[in-house]
Amino acid sequence: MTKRPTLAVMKFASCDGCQLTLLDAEDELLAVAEAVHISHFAEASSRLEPGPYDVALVEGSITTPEDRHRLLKLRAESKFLVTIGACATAGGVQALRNFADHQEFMRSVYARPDYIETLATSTPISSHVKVDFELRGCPIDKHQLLEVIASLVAGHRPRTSTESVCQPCKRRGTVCVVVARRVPCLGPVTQAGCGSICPAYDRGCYGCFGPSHQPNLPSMTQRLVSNGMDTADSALFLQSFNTYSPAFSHESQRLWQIAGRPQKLHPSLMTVEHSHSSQMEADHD
Amino acid sequence: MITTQDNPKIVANPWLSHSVVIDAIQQEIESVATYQMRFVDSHVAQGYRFQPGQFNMLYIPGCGESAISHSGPPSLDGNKIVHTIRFVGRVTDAIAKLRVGDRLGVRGPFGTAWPMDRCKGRDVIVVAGGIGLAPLRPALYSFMENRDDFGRVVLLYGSRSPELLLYAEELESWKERGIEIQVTVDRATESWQGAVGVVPLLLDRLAGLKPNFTEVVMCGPEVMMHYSALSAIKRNIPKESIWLSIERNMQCAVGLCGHCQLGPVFVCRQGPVFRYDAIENLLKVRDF
Amino acid sequence: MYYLDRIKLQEVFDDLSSREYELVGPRVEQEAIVYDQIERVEDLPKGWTDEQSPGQYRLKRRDDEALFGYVIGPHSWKKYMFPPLVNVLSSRRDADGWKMQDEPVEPKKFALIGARACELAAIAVQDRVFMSDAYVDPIYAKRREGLFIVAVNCTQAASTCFCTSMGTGPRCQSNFDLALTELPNGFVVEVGSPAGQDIVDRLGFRRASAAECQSAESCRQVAVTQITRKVETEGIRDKLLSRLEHPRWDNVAERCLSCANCTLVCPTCFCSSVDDVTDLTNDEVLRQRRWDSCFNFDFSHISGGPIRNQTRSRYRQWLTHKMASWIDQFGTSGCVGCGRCITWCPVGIDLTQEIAAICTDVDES
Amino acid sequence: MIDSNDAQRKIHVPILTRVEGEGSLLVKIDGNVVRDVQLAIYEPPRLFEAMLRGRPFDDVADFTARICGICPIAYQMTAVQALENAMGVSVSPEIRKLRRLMYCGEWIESHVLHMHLLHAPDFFSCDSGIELARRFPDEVKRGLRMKKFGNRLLEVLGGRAIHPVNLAVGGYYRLPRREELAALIPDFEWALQAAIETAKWVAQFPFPDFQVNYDYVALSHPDEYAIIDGRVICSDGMDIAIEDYEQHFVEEQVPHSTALQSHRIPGRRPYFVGPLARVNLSRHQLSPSAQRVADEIGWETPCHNPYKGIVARALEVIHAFEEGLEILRSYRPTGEARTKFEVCEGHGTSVTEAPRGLIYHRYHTGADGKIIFAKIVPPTSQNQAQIESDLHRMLPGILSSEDDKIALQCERLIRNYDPCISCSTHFLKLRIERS
Ligand SMILES: Cc1cc2nc3c(=O)[nH]c(=O)nc-3n(C[C@H](O)[C@H](O)[C@H](O)COP(=O)(O)OP(=O)(O)OC[C@H]3O[C@@H](n4cnc5c(N)ncnc54)[C@H](O)[C@@H]3O)c2cc1C
Ligand code: SF4
Ligand code: SF4
Ligand code: SF4
Repeated sequence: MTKRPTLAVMKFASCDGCQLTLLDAEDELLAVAEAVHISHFAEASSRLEPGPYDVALVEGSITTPEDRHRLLKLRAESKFLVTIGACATAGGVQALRNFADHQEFMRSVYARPDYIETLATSTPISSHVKVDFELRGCPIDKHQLLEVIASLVAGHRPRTSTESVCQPCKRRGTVCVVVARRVPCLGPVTQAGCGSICPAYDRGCYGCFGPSHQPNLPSMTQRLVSNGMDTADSALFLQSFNTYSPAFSHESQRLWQIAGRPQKLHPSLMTVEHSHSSQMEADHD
Repeated sequence: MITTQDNPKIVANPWLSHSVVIDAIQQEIESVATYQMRFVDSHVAQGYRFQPGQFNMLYIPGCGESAISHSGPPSLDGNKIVHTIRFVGRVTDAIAKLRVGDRLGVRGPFGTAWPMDRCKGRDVIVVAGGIGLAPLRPALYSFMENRDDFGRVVLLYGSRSPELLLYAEELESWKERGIEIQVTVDRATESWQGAVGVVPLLLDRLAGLKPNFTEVVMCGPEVMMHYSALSAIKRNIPKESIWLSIERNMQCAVGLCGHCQLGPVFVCRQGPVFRYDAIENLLKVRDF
Repeated sequence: MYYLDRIKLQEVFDDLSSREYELVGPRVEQEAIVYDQIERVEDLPKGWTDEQSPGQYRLKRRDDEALFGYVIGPHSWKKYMFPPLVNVLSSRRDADGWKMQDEPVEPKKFALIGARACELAAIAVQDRVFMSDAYVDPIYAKRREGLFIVAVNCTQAASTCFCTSMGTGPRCQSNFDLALTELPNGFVVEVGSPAGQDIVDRLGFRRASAAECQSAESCRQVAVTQITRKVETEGIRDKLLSRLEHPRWDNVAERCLSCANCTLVCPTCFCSSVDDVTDLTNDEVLRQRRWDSCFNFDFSHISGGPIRNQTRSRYRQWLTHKMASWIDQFGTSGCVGCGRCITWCPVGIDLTQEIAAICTDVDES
Repeated sequence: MIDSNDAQRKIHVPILTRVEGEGSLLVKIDGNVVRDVQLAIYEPPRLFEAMLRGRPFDDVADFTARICGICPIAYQMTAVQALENAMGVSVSPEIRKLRRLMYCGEWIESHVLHMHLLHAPDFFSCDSGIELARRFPDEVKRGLRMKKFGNRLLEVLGGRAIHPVNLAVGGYYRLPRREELAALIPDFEWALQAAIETAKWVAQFPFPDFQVNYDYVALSHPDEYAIIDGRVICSDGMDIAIEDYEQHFVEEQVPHSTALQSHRIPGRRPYFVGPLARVNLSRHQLSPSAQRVADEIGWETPCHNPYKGIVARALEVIHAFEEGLEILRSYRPTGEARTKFEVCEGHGTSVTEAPRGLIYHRYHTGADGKIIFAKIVPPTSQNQAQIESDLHRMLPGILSSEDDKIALQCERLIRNYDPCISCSTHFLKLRIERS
């Protein structure tokens, strides 16, 4: 076998749950430590080695100028960068601020918001640097994480399914909660990966793996509404852990418009495409 | 034409792959290489036969399978399996990392073959685009090995640019063995002396064509095949004499998984080689 | 025709269990009637029925104690012969390289309790798909071989049923060992195979009286009269295949979520994919087959991207396959009229309406 | 990273490791005097309280779980209970039992993780649990296995171990089936013995001599080892109802940190929450095996050595497996998974014992069931002031050491508290400035 790849686990704004997923792989953890060289994983080890890294697993979203700089450095040091989880992939639940009055948000939590340097937005890693692979989920799924690690160890390009949550739901024999009980469920427009847990626990999927490929959100939300949810609540339903994913963000804004309470996206994000692409170019020089 | 449908029932695990070992690797052009492999189990090797146009499923455990056509002489058994592979994604990139002596899995052969019997005694126009020359090479070898059984054999071959011409050195020797060859490229380089333009143009201009004594066999991008078929028809070649090999997603290769459907046909079983009139209408439907 | 007293149904169950059949049948779970392991008559959905319409299913109480007084639910029997997830190959790497090994196909003997006419037809369709061409799916074949089928004739129908259009029901015609028609205190039993006859003889069923046969017939007739949904099957193949650019495909694509529920609940859909599951060092690999669906974006993927890159083309693939190209491929329709895809579509798309809209003559070809 | 020159010595520990979340520590030393100790939590603020306003009440458990991936149950449980209090919902005794069981799962998962992978390495100068596993393979593997069973319990009860999905206001979305829980019994039987062995193992660790008479604060319940309800008590005699929490504790913002710090009022006194506080206050209510092992290892009560928090954790792990086992054995699904209730306007609070200590939530719901106001006080913000005070106490004694040794000592001390920094809705780096 060739040299073990070096692995770094890095964190930005997040709850630590996605990196914990690695520590929660109790049966595989010691094997992972054999298969890869863990060179930076602050949550698990005091030995923090500098880059370059073969693989960086990145958790969390970018919410402070300092984090943005840390990320740029990490990208420069990493060959293959994988975002793990909804925060890194879509901005996380904290991206709700992108649609709100940030100053007011800060004031409601901190008496002296001026002590804290923070961006008014929470943006995914891909808004700042090139991302090589995304692992969805809030939190990510252990099996998917191990699959990605195994693929990278073997030198294969990782791959995860893009099917909808409904498919594992049906394969595990769960009775559809929408059809049998009129429970609101985002399964049909959400990417699979979690194992379709929620419907198996008698509740609707809340979309923590983010939008599926080509989701038909207008049809989905029309169904939510015809099944009794009001338009504003349907918008809120899409605005959780992947609120800033393009598909959910776009549809929730449309719904707020209909509900007569249009939300304002933070001005800096209006041009995000711009800064995004120029950023990627900068990184590739 | 042989289809697996004509065979007696096979109640064996269709997924069972056999170990092969790589004996030689020849880098052809950028991102394309030819592999020569042999079944590790000598019984399997001796019992293995294929027809030009048929394909194997190559398997890298832990990564996946890819459908790859035979590109070697059809006289060979399972001690010398030849595949020319373009590296385009997960599985083929993993194949690219293999070295002589490494092992992988192979199951096959699957699918229909080029109409070699029908070609006997007739002229044959071989139309190839890019990597599409690989699946046609076994047929070309057959023509050369049994040169007297066939009439005029013309190869019309196009690629995007001169560096991307597959089997460039071999082409010269084929000429010596009685194959007329015309080559065209989409984009010429300074040193390029040959034709520039798309393959169908070569067919439009081909001299001495005897429409009723000709079979056309083609493989390449679907658009290229579409226009080449139109050119052939314009030149009065009957649809029943036009053959093409097409690509679809394949998982099982034996008609059980559903992936390769093109309307009513299973490409793995009734194809990949089809007579043009059998799928003409299907290919015209966008996204079908 | 024989007659089986309701209290003696358990004897049939016990007899089958004693001959190593795993009994699977209807039971109430997750607010629906699903198919799962059963042991006793008490496990059956006594006194329950279902009410179905596009995108909606409700479990309801009956005013009697019927055991089979429901129509069909979200599950289909295909999960037993064509498991949702199954290992097909294992590979192991040693110093020499890879060794691939067959995954042993476990022989399974299932007794299906309560299969309906449309479901028997669906099993026949899958028999054709999996066992009648050059390559036979060994997993399906092994599990199919071991089946014992206790069918039940429908005595009511759901609003979503259209078996009469598809010529598959509601009366069970063949493909069963025993077929029951439920009466208030027992069942009129029809024998469909030597194995069925054997059990009748062994347990000493008595002959059914003419009156019993008569009331069974009138119960079955109720189902026939309740079926209102229709598909015009005359010429359907040509009609659909000549309307591949019909505007209705765009219209349905606006509603369809491409979620694949319809294909997974369908008792005849057979598409699958295989994937590898590995250990971390990639030395032990299991190849697994899972139910897949033509509604998946990746389903038709080739290196240049998916062939069917839009919901419009995926829905079209599904419907034309079911109703048209299936006929070319297997000599039968791929639809048996069970209506599951109508009920279990989260947005209530009804294929009978789509067919009607597409096949009524706006001939654009 | 160490920069020293004669005039001024600065020590940074840019990232405090083996804690969940990220933070840093700045120590300013003037000659031989410790001028300032600042535990800076620079976990980027995620503003949960603000995000919750205007959301349907059912979102709260799902959202607050995302504050911390290590102890999501603590957040979820406190949230649903506070909301139940706000809307006047009571849950059945069966549900309450299941909730204690679920919390046991989180204690196990979190404690065992901290003990084996984060804390124990300190006692053997290892960098990580993985390195420790080379030295103590059997012990670490045993720990991982116990942790797995804690997680498995969470998976059964919650669908997954991190951000589980099953807890609801009024109970659960779905009750587990009896077989699902019963299947865990053999594993828990093994784990109870394993936990006992583990406690005996950690009890022999080389503990530094460091004694502080803290104000221990924890929940207390008349009939059981308090986890999800009871009264808030302190070793100094304070005994208050949960509703009165905010009258006795105040959260303050400090310039150097994004986490708020809690103090007791009056007097701005720091206080100590977590396993050590709980065991000190309620040892007599630990499960029989936990009490027996405490006796066997000669555990003194109260114990004033924060380094021995790892032993308190070990005792609680025994308790959690033992109580868990009892519930697993007796469980029969009965009644509704979720009590029916009317959504209404109301104010409600709840306190529970997160693995690392007291956690407090307060909500105001509107008549439409939307959240009008939310307040969350996580354990780490409560211990933060105490940690700073400990450092003040420890530093003068070790000032003569090399800076990197000091840094190491400080980090060790902080790790005693198992600070979960992401949950201070909030990151640690150590910097020592000498002038
Ligand atoms: C009958 C047949 C013969 C072929 N012969 C050759 C050949 O001789 N030489 C050659 O280089 N290529 C050939 N191909 C194409 C080759 O199969 C694909 O390029 C290859 O499967 C791509 O797989 P990948 O994992 O590297 O790419 P990815 O894009 O990563 O593919 C992902 C998955 O999609 C599927 N897939 C992708 N592309 C195709 C495709 N074109 N056909 C079927 N499934 C696909 C596979 O399941 C693959 O595992 C042939 C295809 C067919 C159908
Ligand atoms: S419950 Fe949700 S995820 Fe499952 S099939 Fe229904 S809509 Fe899809
Ligand atoms: S297509 Fe629909 S109605 Fe027809 S068999 Fe399938 S699920 Fe039943
Ligand atoms: S027809 Fe209905 S069930 Fe089928 S993919 Fe479309 S939305 Fe899903």
